[in-house]
Amino acid sequence: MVSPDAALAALFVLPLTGALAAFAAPRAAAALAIGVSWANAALVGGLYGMVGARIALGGHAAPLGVALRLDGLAWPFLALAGALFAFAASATAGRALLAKPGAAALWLTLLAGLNALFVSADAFNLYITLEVVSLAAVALTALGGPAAGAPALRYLFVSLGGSIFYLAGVAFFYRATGALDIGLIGAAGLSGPALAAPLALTTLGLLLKAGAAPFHFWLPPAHAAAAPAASALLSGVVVKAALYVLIRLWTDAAPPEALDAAAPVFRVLGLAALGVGALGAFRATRLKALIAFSTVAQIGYAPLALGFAAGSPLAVQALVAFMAAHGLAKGAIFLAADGLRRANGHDALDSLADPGSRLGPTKGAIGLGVVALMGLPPSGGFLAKWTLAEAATAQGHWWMAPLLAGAAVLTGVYMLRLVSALVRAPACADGDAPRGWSALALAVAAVALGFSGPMLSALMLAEAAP
Amino acid sequence: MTSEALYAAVALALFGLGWAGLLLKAAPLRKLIALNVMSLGALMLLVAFAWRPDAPPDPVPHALAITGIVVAVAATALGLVLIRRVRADRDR
Amino acid sequence: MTDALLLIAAPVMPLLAAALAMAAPRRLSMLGLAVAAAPALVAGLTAGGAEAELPGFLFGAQLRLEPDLAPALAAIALVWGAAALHGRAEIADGPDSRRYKACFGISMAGQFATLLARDMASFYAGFAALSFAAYGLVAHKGTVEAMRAGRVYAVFVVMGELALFTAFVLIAAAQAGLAPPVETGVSAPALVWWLLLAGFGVKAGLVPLHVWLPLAHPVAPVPASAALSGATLKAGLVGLLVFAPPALAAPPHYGEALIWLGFIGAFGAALLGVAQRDPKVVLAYSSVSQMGLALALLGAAAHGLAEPAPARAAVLLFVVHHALAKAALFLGVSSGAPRMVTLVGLGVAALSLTGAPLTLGYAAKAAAGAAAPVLGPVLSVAAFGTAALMARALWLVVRQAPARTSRIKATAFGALVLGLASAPLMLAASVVPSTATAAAAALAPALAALALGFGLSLLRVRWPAPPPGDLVVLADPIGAALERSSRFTGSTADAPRSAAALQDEAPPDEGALWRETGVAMAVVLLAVALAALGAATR
Amino acid sequence: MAAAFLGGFIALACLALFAAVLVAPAAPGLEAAVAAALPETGVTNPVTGVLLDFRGYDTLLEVAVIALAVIGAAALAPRETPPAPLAGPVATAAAAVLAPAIVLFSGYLLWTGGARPGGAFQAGALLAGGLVLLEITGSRPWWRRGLSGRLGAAAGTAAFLIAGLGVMAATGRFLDYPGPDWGYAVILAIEAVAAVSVAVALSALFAAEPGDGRPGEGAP
Repeated sequence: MVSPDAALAALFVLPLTGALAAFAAPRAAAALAIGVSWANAALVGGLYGMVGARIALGGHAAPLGVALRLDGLAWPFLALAGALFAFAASATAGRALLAKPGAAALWLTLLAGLNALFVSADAFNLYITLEVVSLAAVALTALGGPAAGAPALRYLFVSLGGSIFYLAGVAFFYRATGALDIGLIGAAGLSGPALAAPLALTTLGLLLKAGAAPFHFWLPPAHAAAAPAASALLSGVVVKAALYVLIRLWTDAAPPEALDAAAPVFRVLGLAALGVGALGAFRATRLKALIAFSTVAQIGYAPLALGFAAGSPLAVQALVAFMAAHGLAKGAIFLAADGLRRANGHDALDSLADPGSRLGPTKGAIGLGVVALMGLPPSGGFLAKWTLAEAATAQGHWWMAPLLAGAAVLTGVYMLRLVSALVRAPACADGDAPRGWSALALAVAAVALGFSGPMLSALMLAEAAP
Repeated sequence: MTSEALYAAVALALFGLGWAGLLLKAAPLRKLIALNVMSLGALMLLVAFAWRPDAPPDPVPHALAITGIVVAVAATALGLVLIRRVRADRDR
Repeated sequence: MTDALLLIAAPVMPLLAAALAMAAPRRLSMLGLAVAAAPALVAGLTAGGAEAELPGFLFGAQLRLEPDLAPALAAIALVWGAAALHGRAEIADGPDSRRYKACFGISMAGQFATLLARDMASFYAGFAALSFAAYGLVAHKGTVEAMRAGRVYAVFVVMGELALFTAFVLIAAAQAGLAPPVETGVSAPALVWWLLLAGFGVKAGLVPLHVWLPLAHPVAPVPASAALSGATLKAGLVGLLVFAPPALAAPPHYGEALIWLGFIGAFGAALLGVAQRDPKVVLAYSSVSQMGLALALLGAAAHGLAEPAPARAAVLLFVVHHALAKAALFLGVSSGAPRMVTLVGLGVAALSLTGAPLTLGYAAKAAAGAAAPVLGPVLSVAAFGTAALMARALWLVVRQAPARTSRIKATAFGALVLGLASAPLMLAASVVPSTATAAAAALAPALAALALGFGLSLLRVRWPAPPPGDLVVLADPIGAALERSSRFTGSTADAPRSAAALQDEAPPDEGALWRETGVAMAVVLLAVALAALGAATR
Repeated sequence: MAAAFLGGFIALACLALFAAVLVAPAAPGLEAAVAAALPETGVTNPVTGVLLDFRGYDTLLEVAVIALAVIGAAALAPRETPPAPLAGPVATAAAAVLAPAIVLFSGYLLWTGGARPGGAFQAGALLAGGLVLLEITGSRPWWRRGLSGRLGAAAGTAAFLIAGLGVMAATGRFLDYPGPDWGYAVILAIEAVAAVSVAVALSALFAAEPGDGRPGEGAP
């Protein structure tokens, strides 16, 4: 039996070691990245049995040391990252990216950073992990080719700016509470300016980093310009890292009254994201731009759900389901889009055509991915939508139900621009276009999340337990 | 005015200057420098908050500041390389 | 135990068959779809009252076959099975056929799920699967008309789903659970009833939500039309029975509205339908007309003009009857059987629809009349309209060139006709009119229609056919405008734009973007800070 | 217009933050807890104790960030002709005189970190300065190139990981040093490797060349 100490430490030791090895031995790097990604997925799967574990790193308990905790909120995010990294690495697009010099080491560093972030219970430690994630993600973005440099640079500026706001906020938190552990900050029960200053600073920083509307201007160019496998990770899980910290802060560090008071702000932000993202997706002319704008819209569900999370574990559960379903589906669609583009020889949205029957898995991935993004049953998106609508209605906001259904309609309408490509006259297929089995696997997982309801409830209960 | 307040005022001034520079300066290099100024402000805030009346300062924020400096250096370096890269791609 | 397995197999088998169809394009997979209807058929015949659960699905799926729903399940399963079998001969193998088969299997699974689901999430999952996958059946042929019908259908479906999702969430919130109101007995707020009426009305062809129906049925392949008209329409009726049950108190005016809309459908569709020149359009209008009667019955129950229990029984009997009869009629349009056999089969189905004695239709009409005596005269008058529609449809079928004989198609058609003809044997008492006048009254519509038709054909009367889809022409300008913006339709005619052309979209003004972000920062920072400050002073 | 608004808003926001500093009371920090726990660590400088023991995990990630920057820089650096070295007599002489002094002083900084201000990063940064001096005068040491250069930049993180796992064998917990004596030794070892590694990494970031070490070969 492995101790929780060893298992949780392995979450960052394994990919970090892999990254160093990949850097030192570039020839074995790609194989290392694929192997470690899968090993990590297996490790995360094994950690399901340890949900609820909390360890003090270095044997120093919370106020002085840094704690890691694996709770019901952290595990789904770890699992999302694990699945995405494993399947994206094995996909043809992933192998193409990993063959570039330095990509494999960056890939594994990004994984290490995400893993460390999701289990961190310490506000300052979260700052460092956020930086690891951002820097690795920016570098991976820039590997997308000559057109990717400028978007990556903008991404870096916004991301660094966001980190600095967050760091300043952490400084204020420490001054007001003498603690860095998120739970201890929450236990201090802050109020007044001592609460407002750090909360506003950290929230602003994290929203910037997440690309949540109205701070989304950097996101579509960066996600569209990156290599397909990198885009899958960026849209699928990297933007969620900042959102995850945001959830943590507002549910664990801030008093419930504050979340209650800020709820309208988050609802407005969420709705704005849904609208702005959909508008961008309608106007996009390139395949990847459409998918990237859809990310802008879909991450709006996170602030929206946060706007109903005050005293409602249901809304948090919905949020987790949203993020997991979107991550898997978006990863699938970005990978499948690569197949579609290569089969067509271009990615102009209005003239894409059926990539032929050899690319059946690719087409299936797009179809199932759209089902999951729209939140049609039985996908994880439906689970999330229903849960959130229920939570909102219980709080008297019944208008959320038609609104969520309407958002699904919007998603369907702009995604139709992608789906309609599949029924146009077949393209003269590029024989080398990837068939898309990895994308299909991710899409199936996104739809199969509809079976995860009991598991999610169990995870949320595990979180509630001391 | 305590030393903490004085240091915090300077830190926030730096923070604000960097913030404005990040938003208003067009050249990438200036933006990066503005970010550095801003991050110095945030780190100095930590140093200010370590101050204790009539006692040695709290070592924890000092340690955090050192860590933050190193992270900022690494990020700046990556930013500089990226700026060079963008320039090279554009000139090609 | 076996019963529970049957219930689970009913929706799962079609899904597996759909997956198989994706993998194996040959005709074998269509046969698989027909076989996939078997568990539902067997369950409907033998497993009334059985229960099962799938704990992991959504919020934990509960399945239960209500004993009075069992015949409906059997009839609908027979319709799907026959349609699948017919499709094996009708649908040409090709790249499209995989899509057709997948959509067919998913629709079938969805429909079985709606009949079995005992929790709202599973019901909604089934209903959505049925609705969205049926788009693939409507638009299958890919012609201009098919694409138009598909678009109209999609618009209505999406609106319907929007209403239903809202209604279901509100029901769940009102009663704190996922069991449908028919079981909890908790009446939902008035808004929910109207939302349900809109959502299920789309599927059931309630006027004015019916317009997709006469557009979709003629352009879909024959077996798909049979399934759409015979089976999927019933999902709307069953949905109303389960979620807006007659036993619960309806909001004011709900019942009246339903009665009047039902009447308008019953008579208006008959008038519009007899003038059509395509037998499938005539049959589609006949469906709108028939569904109008069933909806009016539900309205009568909601308005207190009928007892809830007999009304429910009558509606369910109507479901069985109309499913078998209408599916048989549609398959008869391209039956594959020898001409005389086809005509006899069509005659049986048509007579049944008009409510002639000894047919299932008679029993259905009698049950409706008994449940809501006030509807009796209306039913009799409507029967004349139905008879006229049937005469028109049969006439049009007789005139069209006979379909090539096909043993498979003939089997499918025969199965439905046999099912329709043998069902009365199980209800022997209620299909025999008690008095001679009742028998005469039941036969009168058919005879009158025959006489009228004969007379009209002698006089060579022709009248202009209103456009199928009637009201939808009002929306055509909007559709045309949408079509002009090729963004949504796209066309393969455009050459792929060169990378350079795509690049020269005006580069964004970087400085303006950052300044706008700065303003957004100001707003968000202020809002969050004020919220946090406000929380403290509370 | 927008610029003026933004400038005004930023000034106001910073003033508001300053007001928050003045208004809100400061909570007692962790100085007492650090002082109480410091004897276990084996070092006497509390900042070093926090950096390398109490929050050693932060420091591990921070060293990893430097390695990450080196990896990223190597992957992204454009292929450009490096600037000509400063080969004049003054520069060469200055390098010859300063380099040994820098090495010596950074060694002192490293050693003194246990008790007084100083430590691995300070020493590493100084050492990096020396390396940069050599770099611009055109005498880059062999161990900055190729595999050894990569190993050098990765060594700090690797040492941390190895030490963390090593003590795990003894205490069962990652980065949990066994007792003050061992703790001091482990900390010093980590610091020594980290200092050199940081120096190599920072000077590599200064040069920022493509990872395969073949600058100036035109388009990739």
